Amino acid sequence: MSDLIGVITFPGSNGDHDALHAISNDIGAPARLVDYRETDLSPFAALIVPGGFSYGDYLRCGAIARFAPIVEPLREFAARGGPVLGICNGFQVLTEAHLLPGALLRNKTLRFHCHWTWLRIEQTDTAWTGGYTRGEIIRLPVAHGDGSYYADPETLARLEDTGRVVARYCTAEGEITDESNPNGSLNAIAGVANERGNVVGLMPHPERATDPLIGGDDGLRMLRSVLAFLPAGVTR
Amino acid sequence: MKATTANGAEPSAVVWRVDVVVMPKPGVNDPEGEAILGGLHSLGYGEAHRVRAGRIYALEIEAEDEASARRRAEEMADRLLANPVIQVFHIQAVTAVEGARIS
Amino acid sequence: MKATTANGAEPSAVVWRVDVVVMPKPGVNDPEGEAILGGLHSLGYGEAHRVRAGRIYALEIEAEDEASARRRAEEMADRLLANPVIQVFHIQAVTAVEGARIS
Amino acid sequence: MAIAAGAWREVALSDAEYERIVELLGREPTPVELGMFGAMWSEHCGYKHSRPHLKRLPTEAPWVLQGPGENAGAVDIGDGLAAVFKVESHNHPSAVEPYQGAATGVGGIVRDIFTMGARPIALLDALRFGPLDQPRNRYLFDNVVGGIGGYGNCLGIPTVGGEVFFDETFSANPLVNAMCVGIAPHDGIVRARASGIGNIIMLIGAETGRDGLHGATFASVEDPEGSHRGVIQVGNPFLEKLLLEACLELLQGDDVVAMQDLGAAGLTSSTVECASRGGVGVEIDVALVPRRETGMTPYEVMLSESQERMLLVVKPEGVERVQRVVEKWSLQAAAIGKITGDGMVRVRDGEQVVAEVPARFFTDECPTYLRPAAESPAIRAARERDLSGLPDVQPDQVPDVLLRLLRSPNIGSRRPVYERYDHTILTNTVVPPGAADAAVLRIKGTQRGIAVAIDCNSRYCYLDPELGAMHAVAEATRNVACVGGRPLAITNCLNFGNPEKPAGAYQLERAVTGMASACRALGIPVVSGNVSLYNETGEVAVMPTPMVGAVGVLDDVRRHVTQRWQSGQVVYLLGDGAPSLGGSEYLAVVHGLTAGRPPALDLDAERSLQETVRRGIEEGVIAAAHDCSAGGLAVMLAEMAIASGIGFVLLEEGEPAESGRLDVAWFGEAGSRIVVACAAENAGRLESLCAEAGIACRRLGRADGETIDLRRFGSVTVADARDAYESALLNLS
Ligand SMILES: Nc1ncnc2c1ncn2[C@@H]1O[C@H](COP(=O)(O)OP(=O)(O)O)[C@@H](O)[C@H]1O
Ligand SMILES: [Mg+2]
Repeated sequence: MSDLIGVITFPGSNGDHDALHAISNDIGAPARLVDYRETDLSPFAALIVPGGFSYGDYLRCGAIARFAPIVEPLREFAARGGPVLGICNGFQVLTEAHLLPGALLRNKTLRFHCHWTWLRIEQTDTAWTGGYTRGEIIRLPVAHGDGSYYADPETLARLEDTGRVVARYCTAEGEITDESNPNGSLNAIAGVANERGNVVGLMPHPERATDPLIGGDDGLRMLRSVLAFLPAGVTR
Repeated sequence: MKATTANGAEPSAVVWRVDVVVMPKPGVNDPEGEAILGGLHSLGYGEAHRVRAGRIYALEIEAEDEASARRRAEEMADRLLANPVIQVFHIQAVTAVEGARIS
Repeated sequence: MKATTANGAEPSAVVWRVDVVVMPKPGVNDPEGEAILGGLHSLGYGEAHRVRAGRIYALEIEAEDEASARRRAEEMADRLLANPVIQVFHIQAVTAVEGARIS
Repeated sequence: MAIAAGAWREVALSDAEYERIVELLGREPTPVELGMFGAMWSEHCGYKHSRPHLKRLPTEAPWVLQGPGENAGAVDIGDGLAAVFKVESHNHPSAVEPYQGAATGVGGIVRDIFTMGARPIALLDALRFGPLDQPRNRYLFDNVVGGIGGYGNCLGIPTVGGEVFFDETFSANPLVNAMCVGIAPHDGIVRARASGIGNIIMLIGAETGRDGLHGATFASVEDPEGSHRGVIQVGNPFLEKLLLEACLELLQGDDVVAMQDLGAAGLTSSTVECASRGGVGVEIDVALVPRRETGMTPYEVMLSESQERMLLVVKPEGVERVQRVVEKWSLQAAAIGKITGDGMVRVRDGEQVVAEVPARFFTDECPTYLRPAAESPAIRAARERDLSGLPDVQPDQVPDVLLRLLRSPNIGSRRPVYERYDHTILTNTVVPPGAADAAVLRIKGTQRGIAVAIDCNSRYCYLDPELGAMHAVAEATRNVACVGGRPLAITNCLNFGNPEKPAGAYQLERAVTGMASACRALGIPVVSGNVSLYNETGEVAVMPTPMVGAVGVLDDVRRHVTQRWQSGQVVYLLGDGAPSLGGSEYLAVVHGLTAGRPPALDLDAERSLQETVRRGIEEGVIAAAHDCSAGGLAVMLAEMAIASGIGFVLLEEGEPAESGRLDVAWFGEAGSRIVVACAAENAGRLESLCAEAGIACRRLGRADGETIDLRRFGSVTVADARDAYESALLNLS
């Protein structure tokens, strides 16, 4: 079975090379970039929709990318249980494509924010968070202008009730406060999963936290989680 | 895909300008509107009570008649211009364009 | 500065909704409009020729009459909402509001 | 078509310059030619007033791979790699439309780097505004920062450093300088020299609109609002990202002979520069240029400054590959002309020739001027002002003054700026903004890193432009040394007022003199730069600001330090630069004065200080370092305590001498001083390193606790210091 991880490049993606480097260099798994016009995803065991400004983030973040040729095959890949991780802009693309619920609104400050942030892992029963323990506090950087998670009240309740909130912004001690929520996300949500747990979207950047030299390596385990998940996870 | 293009248009086709307005859904946070309201207040416009900030897209569409221009624009808005999770849209105006240039 | 405020309003004051449209000036590059046009084309809407992307602000303003609501909104647009170097604005509509809530 | 009398003045050419053009051509220019001369002979493109000075800067060193003259400079950083870098101003456009002005400034400098075949890996920005109590200045500041972030973040290039300074002289003329650093293999560096008669000229990227007509011209006169008359450029970083990737891919083959970005004066300057650098001619047809708008004249097409465009010179057999690559990146390419052997720049509009001028007329024949220079008497008086009569601070006032300085917008935390910039993308940022005097980036695939910093103390340059420029070079390179980098070269941006006035001419002349002598003394070449003059409105010129961007290398990137110390470490002050109140932030904040003689600078001492600190870091002896700059010693100690979350305890031997002034001792500024911390067991080694190099090394105290404890001068808790420091730039808009 293939263990190749694909990193999708849309026009304007700029986190694609970082994700590729993190996987192939830092965790040593086979990976390659996948052009947004490719439609055969059968070579891949898992897919990452990376960060960036697909189509310039004009209109709405992720809105135009959602109609790229690769998105239908991606949908089928996810429907078969294939692991998909959307990071930052990738998370926005997945919500626009309705692979994940909700939407990402402008940050409450109306400004772009880049800094390291604490996160509490809320759900380890997904393809991408199996390597953490529930309630664990990790540190990853954020870098976005539109990261305020929104879902209507029913959807939000459903997400909470079914344990689909994957991570929340928190303080170093793990508390959820207004100050530790950098963008005004509802319930301090930093990431969510689909029902099956194979599709995860996250605003912070695990692929930028892969070496203490650049500030931390808490992101490595997210990428390694999927490797552990793969043998059992993919059905095709 | 529809065959009609600028070049391959049928003789009867006309260019229409359709203004599509996209607003935040009631209940969805609108930090931009709030910031503008704050700005207006600090400029001394105490009479401003509320601001909602939306988008307007002026589309130039080739279509046979007004009704079909409107219908196509609605479809575009529904599929691309607005995200129903957070936004509502409406067609503000449809007008025939001469020389097909808008600003 | 006008004295009328939400609290100190004269009895005759009414709330008006004024829609202000801000568009890129003719000739000014509009990358957002271009990106949307590209998106529409890739969705198969070849009949779309051009898109200009603008903003619309729905303001709720307390004012004595329609004319003064419009005048004040024009002033606000001129001072805050539009940047005359790259944008033009116009008042799209002025309507009286009951209950003073817009969406 | 004949040229109406005086029409040349509309393109900012003097009567004499017009006569010279007629003489060169042996006829009247056509309207298109006149517009092209206006742009090419502007200060912005032609360096009329600065070229004679720039010749005086040292540009050579064994590690220089490319000096000034190309789109950017390049130095060897080892492992077969080059750092390619340059700084550029976008002052005038930013004064008119701050967001787009700053954004397109970033776009322009990034194009300069990838045009050289280098992948951009870092941005820095150096900014000047008027005081933030004026709403207009807040608006400019907020939007300039927004524009830099908006463009750089979208491109995916981290903005890792910069500086901001506020002074009334920048109210009418803010300064926006952006620097970009890229990495290329030595043999991947491309030059913008057209060659190969019959080769095809292609234009790729954005369509051409009426944006920024006359931008180069109006950046070269004392009338920033003049650029209002054209259509303001609105940048499209998304398009630039595609252009960047397409260009770097195109340069992998050998069929692209030269590449030149379109910046100021658009097609005019790109074709002229490509031709004159290569000693060939070019012939283009404006009718073949893809347009965004209808009804554009050849004149408008030639002078448009539409962003995100690139000119390529391609071998005929390569045209097809270019088309393929460009389409892959969703861009368009148009063949618009060819290289000729006659040295002419020939512009056609279909069949009609609308301009035909030898390329060298635009470049080599551009007049240069050395205007009479004289120092402003008012500035001389300010410098010579006697400061000895000012009341000194009392020992118990030190904590309050310290907090006031930490709260100053010129000293306090820049977090509200750099957090609006993506500084983690590309995963190379080892030392991020706010952590040290310079940023450090790893170079993937090697053990190495680079350190980058940008600096200039405008106030020093105002009071003494020669000394101030020396300080700028010394501070930028010292900042690189403070993280463990070996400074290799600098780039510079000369931001000045009107060079046609004696006071402006004096400042420019003196500053270049100072920059040149500092570079020589420190062994640092200038490899690229930019000039922005006429930053002057009415009688108010900006403080002269010869901005210096420095790049250095770390052979082992793991051997770097920040300004964070650990509990128990010993804190030293290295270097014996004599502190002075002249031009200090203390004088401005506490006494409201811009006056006095800036601190003297001993460049030999500076050089050995930098080398000693760098060695100390490399050997693992020095654990933290911070350049002692604006705010003086007390502020530096506080900044290190704030960064570490660990206080400081002054030792008795660290106390200032009883005899001297306290304000000078605690808040006076000097060059050639670095505060360092080292583990107690390394203290002996540090002292002997310094002794060997003849560097003064004074033990000040120890890192410890939760307060900055200055003994008989009182104390401040780290928490209070942090609150003051973090509040300086908050609540801006
Ligand atoms: N405009 C800016 N953009 C990005 N980083 C900045 C900017 N201004 C300051 N910084 C960063 O903030 C930190 C402190 O800056 P500065 O006050 O200039 O320090 P110093 O006085 O030590 O040179 C540095 O890391 C610097 O790179
Ligand atoms: Mg500095």
